[in-house]
Amino acid sequence: MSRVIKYNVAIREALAEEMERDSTVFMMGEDIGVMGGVFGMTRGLYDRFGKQRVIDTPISETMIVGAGVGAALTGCRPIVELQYADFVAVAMDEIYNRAAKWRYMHGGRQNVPLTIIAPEGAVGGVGPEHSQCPEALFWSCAGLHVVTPATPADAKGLLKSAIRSNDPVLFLPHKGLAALQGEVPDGEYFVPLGKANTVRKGKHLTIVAWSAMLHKALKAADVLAEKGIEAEVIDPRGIRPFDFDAVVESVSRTGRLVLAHEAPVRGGPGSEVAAVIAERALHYLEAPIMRVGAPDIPVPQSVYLERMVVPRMEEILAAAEKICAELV
Amino acid sequence: MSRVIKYNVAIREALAEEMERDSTVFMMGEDIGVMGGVFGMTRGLYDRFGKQRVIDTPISETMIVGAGVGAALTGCRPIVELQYADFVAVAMDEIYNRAAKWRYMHGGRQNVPLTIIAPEGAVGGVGPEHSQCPEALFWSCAGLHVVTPATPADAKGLLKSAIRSNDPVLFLPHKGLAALQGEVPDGEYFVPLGKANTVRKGKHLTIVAWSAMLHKALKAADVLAEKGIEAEVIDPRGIRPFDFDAVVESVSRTGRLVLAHEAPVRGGPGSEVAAVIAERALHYLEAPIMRVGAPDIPVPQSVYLERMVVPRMEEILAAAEKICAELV
Amino acid sequence: MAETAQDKRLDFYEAMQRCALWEMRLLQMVEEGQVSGFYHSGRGQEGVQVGAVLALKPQDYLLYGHRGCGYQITRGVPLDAMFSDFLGHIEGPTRGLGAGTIHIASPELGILGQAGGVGGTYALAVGAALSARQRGTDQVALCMFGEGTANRGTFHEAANAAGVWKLPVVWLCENNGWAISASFRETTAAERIADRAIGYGMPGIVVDGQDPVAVNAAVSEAVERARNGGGPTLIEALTARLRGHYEGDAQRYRAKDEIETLKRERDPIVLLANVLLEEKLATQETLDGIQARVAQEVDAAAKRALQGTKPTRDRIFQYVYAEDHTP
Amino acid sequence: MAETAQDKRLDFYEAMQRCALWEMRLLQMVEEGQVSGFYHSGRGQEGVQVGAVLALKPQDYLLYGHRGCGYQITRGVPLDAMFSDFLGHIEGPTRGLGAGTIHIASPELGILGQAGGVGGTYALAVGAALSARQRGTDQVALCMFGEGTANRGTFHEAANAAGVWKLPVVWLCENNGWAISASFRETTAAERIADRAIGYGMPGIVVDGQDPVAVNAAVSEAVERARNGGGPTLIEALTARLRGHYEGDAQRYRAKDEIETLKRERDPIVLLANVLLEEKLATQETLDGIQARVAQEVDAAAKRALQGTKPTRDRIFQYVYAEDHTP
Ligand SMILES: Cc1ncc(C[n+]2csc(CCOP(=O)(O)OP(=O)(O)O)c2C)c(N)n1
Ligand SMILES: Cc1ncc(C[n+]2csc(CCOP(=O)(O)OP(=O)(O)O)c2C)c(N)n1
Ligand SMILES: [Mg+2]
Ligand SMILES: [Mg+2]
Repeated sequence: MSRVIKYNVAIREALAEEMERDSTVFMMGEDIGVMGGVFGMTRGLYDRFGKQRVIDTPISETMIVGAGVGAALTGCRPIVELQYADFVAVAMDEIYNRAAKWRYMHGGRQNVPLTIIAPEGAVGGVGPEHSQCPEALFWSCAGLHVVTPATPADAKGLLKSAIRSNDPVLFLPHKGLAALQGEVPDGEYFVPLGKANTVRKGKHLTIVAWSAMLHKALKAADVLAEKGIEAEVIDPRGIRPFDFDAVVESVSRTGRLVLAHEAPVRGGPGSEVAAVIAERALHYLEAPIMRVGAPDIPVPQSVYLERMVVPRMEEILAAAEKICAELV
Repeated sequence: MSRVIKYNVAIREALAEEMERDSTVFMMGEDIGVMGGVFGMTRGLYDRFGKQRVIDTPISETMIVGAGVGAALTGCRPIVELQYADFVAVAMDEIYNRAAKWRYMHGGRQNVPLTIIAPEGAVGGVGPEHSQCPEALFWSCAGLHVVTPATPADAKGLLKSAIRSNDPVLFLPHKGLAALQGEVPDGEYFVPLGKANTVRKGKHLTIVAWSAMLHKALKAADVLAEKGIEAEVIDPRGIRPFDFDAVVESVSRTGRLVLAHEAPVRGGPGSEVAAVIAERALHYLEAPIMRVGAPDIPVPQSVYLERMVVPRMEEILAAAEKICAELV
Repeated sequence: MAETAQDKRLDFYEAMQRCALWEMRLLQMVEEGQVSGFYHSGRGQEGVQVGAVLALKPQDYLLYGHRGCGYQITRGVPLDAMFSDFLGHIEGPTRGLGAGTIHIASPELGILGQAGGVGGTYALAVGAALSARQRGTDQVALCMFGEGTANRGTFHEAANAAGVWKLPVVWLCENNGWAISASFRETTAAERIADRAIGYGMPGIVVDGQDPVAVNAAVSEAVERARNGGGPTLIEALTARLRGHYEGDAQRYRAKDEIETLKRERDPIVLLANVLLEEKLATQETLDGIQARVAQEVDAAAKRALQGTKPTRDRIFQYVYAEDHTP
Repeated sequence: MAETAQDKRLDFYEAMQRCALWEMRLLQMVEEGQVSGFYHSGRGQEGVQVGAVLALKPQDYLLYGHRGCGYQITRGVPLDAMFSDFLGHIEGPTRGLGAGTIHIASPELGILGQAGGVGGTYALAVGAALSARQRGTDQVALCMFGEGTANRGTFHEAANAAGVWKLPVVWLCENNGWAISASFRETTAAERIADRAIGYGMPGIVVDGQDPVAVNAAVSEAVERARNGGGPTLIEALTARLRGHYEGDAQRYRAKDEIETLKRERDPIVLLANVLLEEKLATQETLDGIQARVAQEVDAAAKRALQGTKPTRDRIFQYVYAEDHTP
C-alpha cells in the first residue's frame, strides 16, 4: 500500500520516524527549529521533539559539520543541516577531510554515523552561491556516501538509510522538488545507498539522470517514444557508492548513453560515469557518450538568465536524438 | 640558451622576477618569510624584498585566500600560499565561490589577479591530510585557472603566467619534484596557461600524464619503445583551461588513451578528459580509455603503505600494454 | 573648522529617507512580480548605514551587508542603476546578471561588492586594507555585517590579521538581534559583539544604531584612527529589523508585539525627525519637503529603470574571465 | 578528603619523565631511520600535558594536540602501542596505517584522535560535549591546541557554540610562543589568548604551563565546572618548545640563545625536580630511581614494539567504511 505525499513531507517523515525510534538521533542547523527550516523541511519537529533535539545553531558551518562528527564519534547519530548545499565549500575540510577520513586514519576504531543534509539546486534567483549542485566535488571523497533523491519515496527511503548508516552520508535534496508529489510506501521502508533505480525500461538508449533532471529525462523519454525511440531511464540516486554495474548492463543492451544533471557538464557528476563506461563498456557503445548539464559558468542571480542556464528537457531530447539519428 | 636548475629554484626565480618588476606583487602565507617556506620555495625572498612584501601570516587559511582576493580587487597582484594543497578544503569557499565567481557575479567590473600556490602530492609519510592532489575538485570551478607544473621550466613559466594573469590561478607544484633538475630557458619567458605539452611523439598510444606522473609516463614510454610500442606522452599542465584539442588530435592518430595522475582514479583529473574524449573522439578509439591513479582510499600516513598507494610507472606500463596487446 | 556630525543631521535625514523610499518603491516592484522576493529589507537600519557610509572619504573601500541597499545608495550608486539591477536590466551595475539579492560593485565608488555566503567579505576587507598599505595610500576599508554573521570563523581569522598587522579596517556590526529566525542571545555567547575586540587587540565600541549622528561620530573616529596608522576598530551598532528576514517571511519565531514596539520606538527616521523638530532645526514643512523631493527622485529613477533592457543569452557567458585562454 | 594537586607531585614527575623518556627513545628510532622525521617533539611541554590529562576522569574525552605524545601516554595508551604506531606496525592503535605524526584514537580511553589540519578538532570537542548532554552523561571534553592554531576560524565557531550552549568543554591552549617559524606576537593580535574568552562568554585563565601542579589545578577546576553545568573555560598555559617544530628544523627564525635559556630555566621536569628536592618531598635517589624505572619500562616497550609486524597490502583498503555498500 502507498500514499501520495510531498517530497518535503517525506523528508520530515524520515526525520521524525528516526528520531522517534532512536534517542541518540538529533538534528542541528540554521533556522531548523521554530522556523522549521528555510525550505520547511523540519517543520513541526521542534514542537514534537523539543529544543534539545532540534537545535538552532549560530551561523557557523564548520562547527555544524565538525560537531556532527564529534557527536557521531561519541555515541550519537546526528543529522546536521547546511542551509544551502553551496555551503559544503564552507565546511569542505570538515566534510572531505574530517567526516570522511576520520575512521580510516585512526585505524578503524570508531564509526562516524553522521548525516549531512544540504538542499541543492537552482530555484529562481538565489544566485551563484545559493543554487549549486555540488555532488561531483565528492566523487573523490573516499569514506563518504553521497545521495541525491529525485522522488518523495527516495527522499524518505534514502534519508532513513543515511541516518541508520554507520558511515557519513551527504544527503542532497533538491530545493526545486520540495512540493513534488509522489507515491510513498506505507510503513517503514528503506532505499539502499548506492543502488540505481531503473525508472523506465527501453532498448534504444540509456539516459542516466540525477535528481530534478530525472523528471525532465522522463518527459524526454515520452517525446522520444512518440518518435519510436525507446529510452531506458536510470536514476543513479547519488554518486557514492555508484551503481556502475546497472549502467554498464543497460548500455550493454542499448549501446547509447546520455548523462543528465543540473550541475555544469564540465566537472559535473556525469564525467566519472562517462569515464568508467569508456573503459568498461567501450565495445558496447554505438555512439558517443553525451552529457547534458549547465554550461561552464556560475549560475546568474537573475531569474531571467538562470532559466537559460539550468538544463531543460529539450536539451536531453536533442542529445538523445543526435546519437539516435540513424535509428529513426 | 638555457641552464639546468631545480624545480624549487625555478619557482623562486619566477617569484623574484615578478616581484622585482611589479611593486604591486607581494606574497603571503605561513612560514614563507625568514624560514623560506616549509619546502624552501621562498628561500631568500624575505631578505631580498623585506617583511612588507613577503608576509608571514597566522594559521588562517580563509583569511589568506580571502585577503588575496581583496588585495587583487584593489590594485595589487597578490601571491598567496597554502602550506599544503590539502588545505584548499579549508579555504574552499574562498577559492571556489569567492576568487572564482567574484568577477562574474558583480558584472565584470573588477579583475581578480590572484595567484594561489599550494604544494601537492605524497612525499613520504605526511598522511591523508598533507598528501593529496586536489586539482580535480576544480574541474567545475568556472572563473579559476588550475595548473600543475611537472618540470622546472614549466614551474617557472607557468608561475610567471599565473602572476601576470588578470584572473585567479591555482598553481599546484608537486612537493616531490622540489629537487628535480631541468633545463630552463635563459631570460624572461612564459608558458601559457592551458596549453598542453607534447613531451614525446608516438603513434601507437597517447599517455596524458599530470605533474609527477609525467616522469613515470616517460619511463614507461621508454620501456614500451623497447617492445616496439611508440607512446605519445602529453603533459596537460593542469586542468583549467584544458587543451582538449591537443588530446583529441593525438588520439585521432593513436586510437588509444591512458590517463595517469597521482590522485585517485575515482573523481581524479582524468575523468573529465575521458568523458570529453568519449564524446568527441569515440570513433577514433580502438581500445578502452584506461586511467591510472591511486585507489579510492585516503593516503595512509605510513610511508610503507603510502608507497602502495601512489601510482607507479609499472601501472602505466600495464595499462598501456593491456590496450596495446594486439599491436605486439 | 571641520564640520561635525551634529551639523549634518538634515543630510542624514534626507539620506535615510532616500534609503527607505527607494526600498518602498522596490517592494512595490516585488509585489508586482517585477523583482524576486529574495530581498532583505533594510527598514529600521538606515541609521547605521547612512551614519557609517557618510563617514568615509571618496578613496575608501566599502564592503557592505545584505540588509537593504542603504549602503550603496548612500555611497552614491544612482537610484535608477539600483532599480535596474534588481530588474535584471543591463543598465544595472551587474549588467543584467544580478537581481534579487545584491552583488553590486562600483570600483569608482570603492564599493567592492558582497558575497552570497555571509561572512565572505571579512577577509576581503583585510586584503583591501593590506593592498592600501602595499600601494602606500591612506585608504580605509569599512566592512559591515550582521551580528549573526559575526559567528562565522572567517571573522576571527580576518579580525586577528587586521589587528596584528594594524590594518586600516573598520569592522561595523549591525546588531539587529536576529539572524533569520535565530535570536542574538540564543546563538551568541558574547554579552556584546564588541567584547570580542580585545581578543583581536583593537578597541571595541557599542553605539546606538538608530542614531546616525552617534554612528557617524563613532565610525569617523575609527576611520581616522585607521587612516593614521592606529589600526582597526570593532564597532557594534544596536539596531532593529522592522520587517521579515526576506519578503514573505511569516516571522513566527518573533513575539507579535516586538516589531510593533520597535516600529513605534526605534524607527531611526522618526527618531531623527523628532529631534530635528524638537531642537527646531527643521519644521515639519522642511521635513515634508525633503520627503517629497526624494520621493520624486525615486519615482523618476524607477521610471527610467523600468524602461531598461533585459540582456540577451550571450550575457551568461561574459565576465567569467578577464582574459580568454581558450586554447 | 580529596587528594589535592599538591600531593600528586611525585606522580606528575614520573608522568613527565615517561613522556620525555619515551620521546627520547622515539627520536633514536627517527635517527636510525626506523621512523619518519615528521615528529613534533613535545620536549618542554610535559608540564601542560601531564597536568591537564591527569585532571580528567575515566569517562571524559580528550582531543589532543600534535606536539609530542605526552597526551596519549599520560592518558594510558601503552608505551609499546605508541611505538608500534610510529613504526607502522599492526600492533599500534592505527593498525599500521598511521606512523609519523599522530592519529591515535582509543575509544576505551576517550581519546578521540587528532586532525592533520590543525584546528580541525575544536568542533569535534563541541560535538562530543553535545553528545554527552544528549545522552545524559556527565562527560567533559578536553580540547588542546597550540597558540598558532588558536588563530583558525574553527576556534571561533566552536568556542561560541560551546559558550552559548554552556557545553562541558575545556579549551586548553599550549602557548609555546611559536607556530613553526611564526612567533606569537607577530601573528596574534591578542595580548593573551585567554583574552578571547570574554567574547565567548566563558572565563579566561592564564597558567604557568611549566608547573604541572598549577595546570592540574586550573584544568581540574574547569573540568568540574563543566561537569556541573557551568559551561566551558578557556585556559592558556604558557609553555616552551625546547626543540624544532619537527625533527631537522634548523630554527633559523629563532634567536640562538632562546632555546638555551629556556632549557636552563623552563624545563618543567628540572623545575619540578628542584621543587621536590627543595621541599624535601624526594631525595635525588628517589628521583633517579623513578627515572631509571621509567627508562626500563620505555626500553622494554621499544623492544616489544620493534618485534612487531608491518601490515600487508590489503590493509590500505580496510577501514574506509564501517559497512560495505558496494552494489
Ligand atoms: C555562510 C552562510 N550561511 C548561511 C547563510 C544564509 N543566511 C543568509 S542571511 C542569514 C542571517 C544573517 O544574519 P545577520 O548576520 O544577523 O544579518 P541580518 O540578516 O540580521 O541583517 C543567513 C543565515 C548564508 N548566506 N551564508
Ligand atoms: C589548517 C592547517 N594549517 C597549517 C598546518 C601546518 N602546521 C602544522 S603545525 C603548525 C604550527 C602550529 O603551531 P601551534 O598551534 O602554535 O602549535 P605548536 O606546533 O607550537 O605546538 C602548522 C602551521 C596544518 N597542519 N593545518
Ligand atoms: Mg541580524
Ligand atoms: Mg605554538
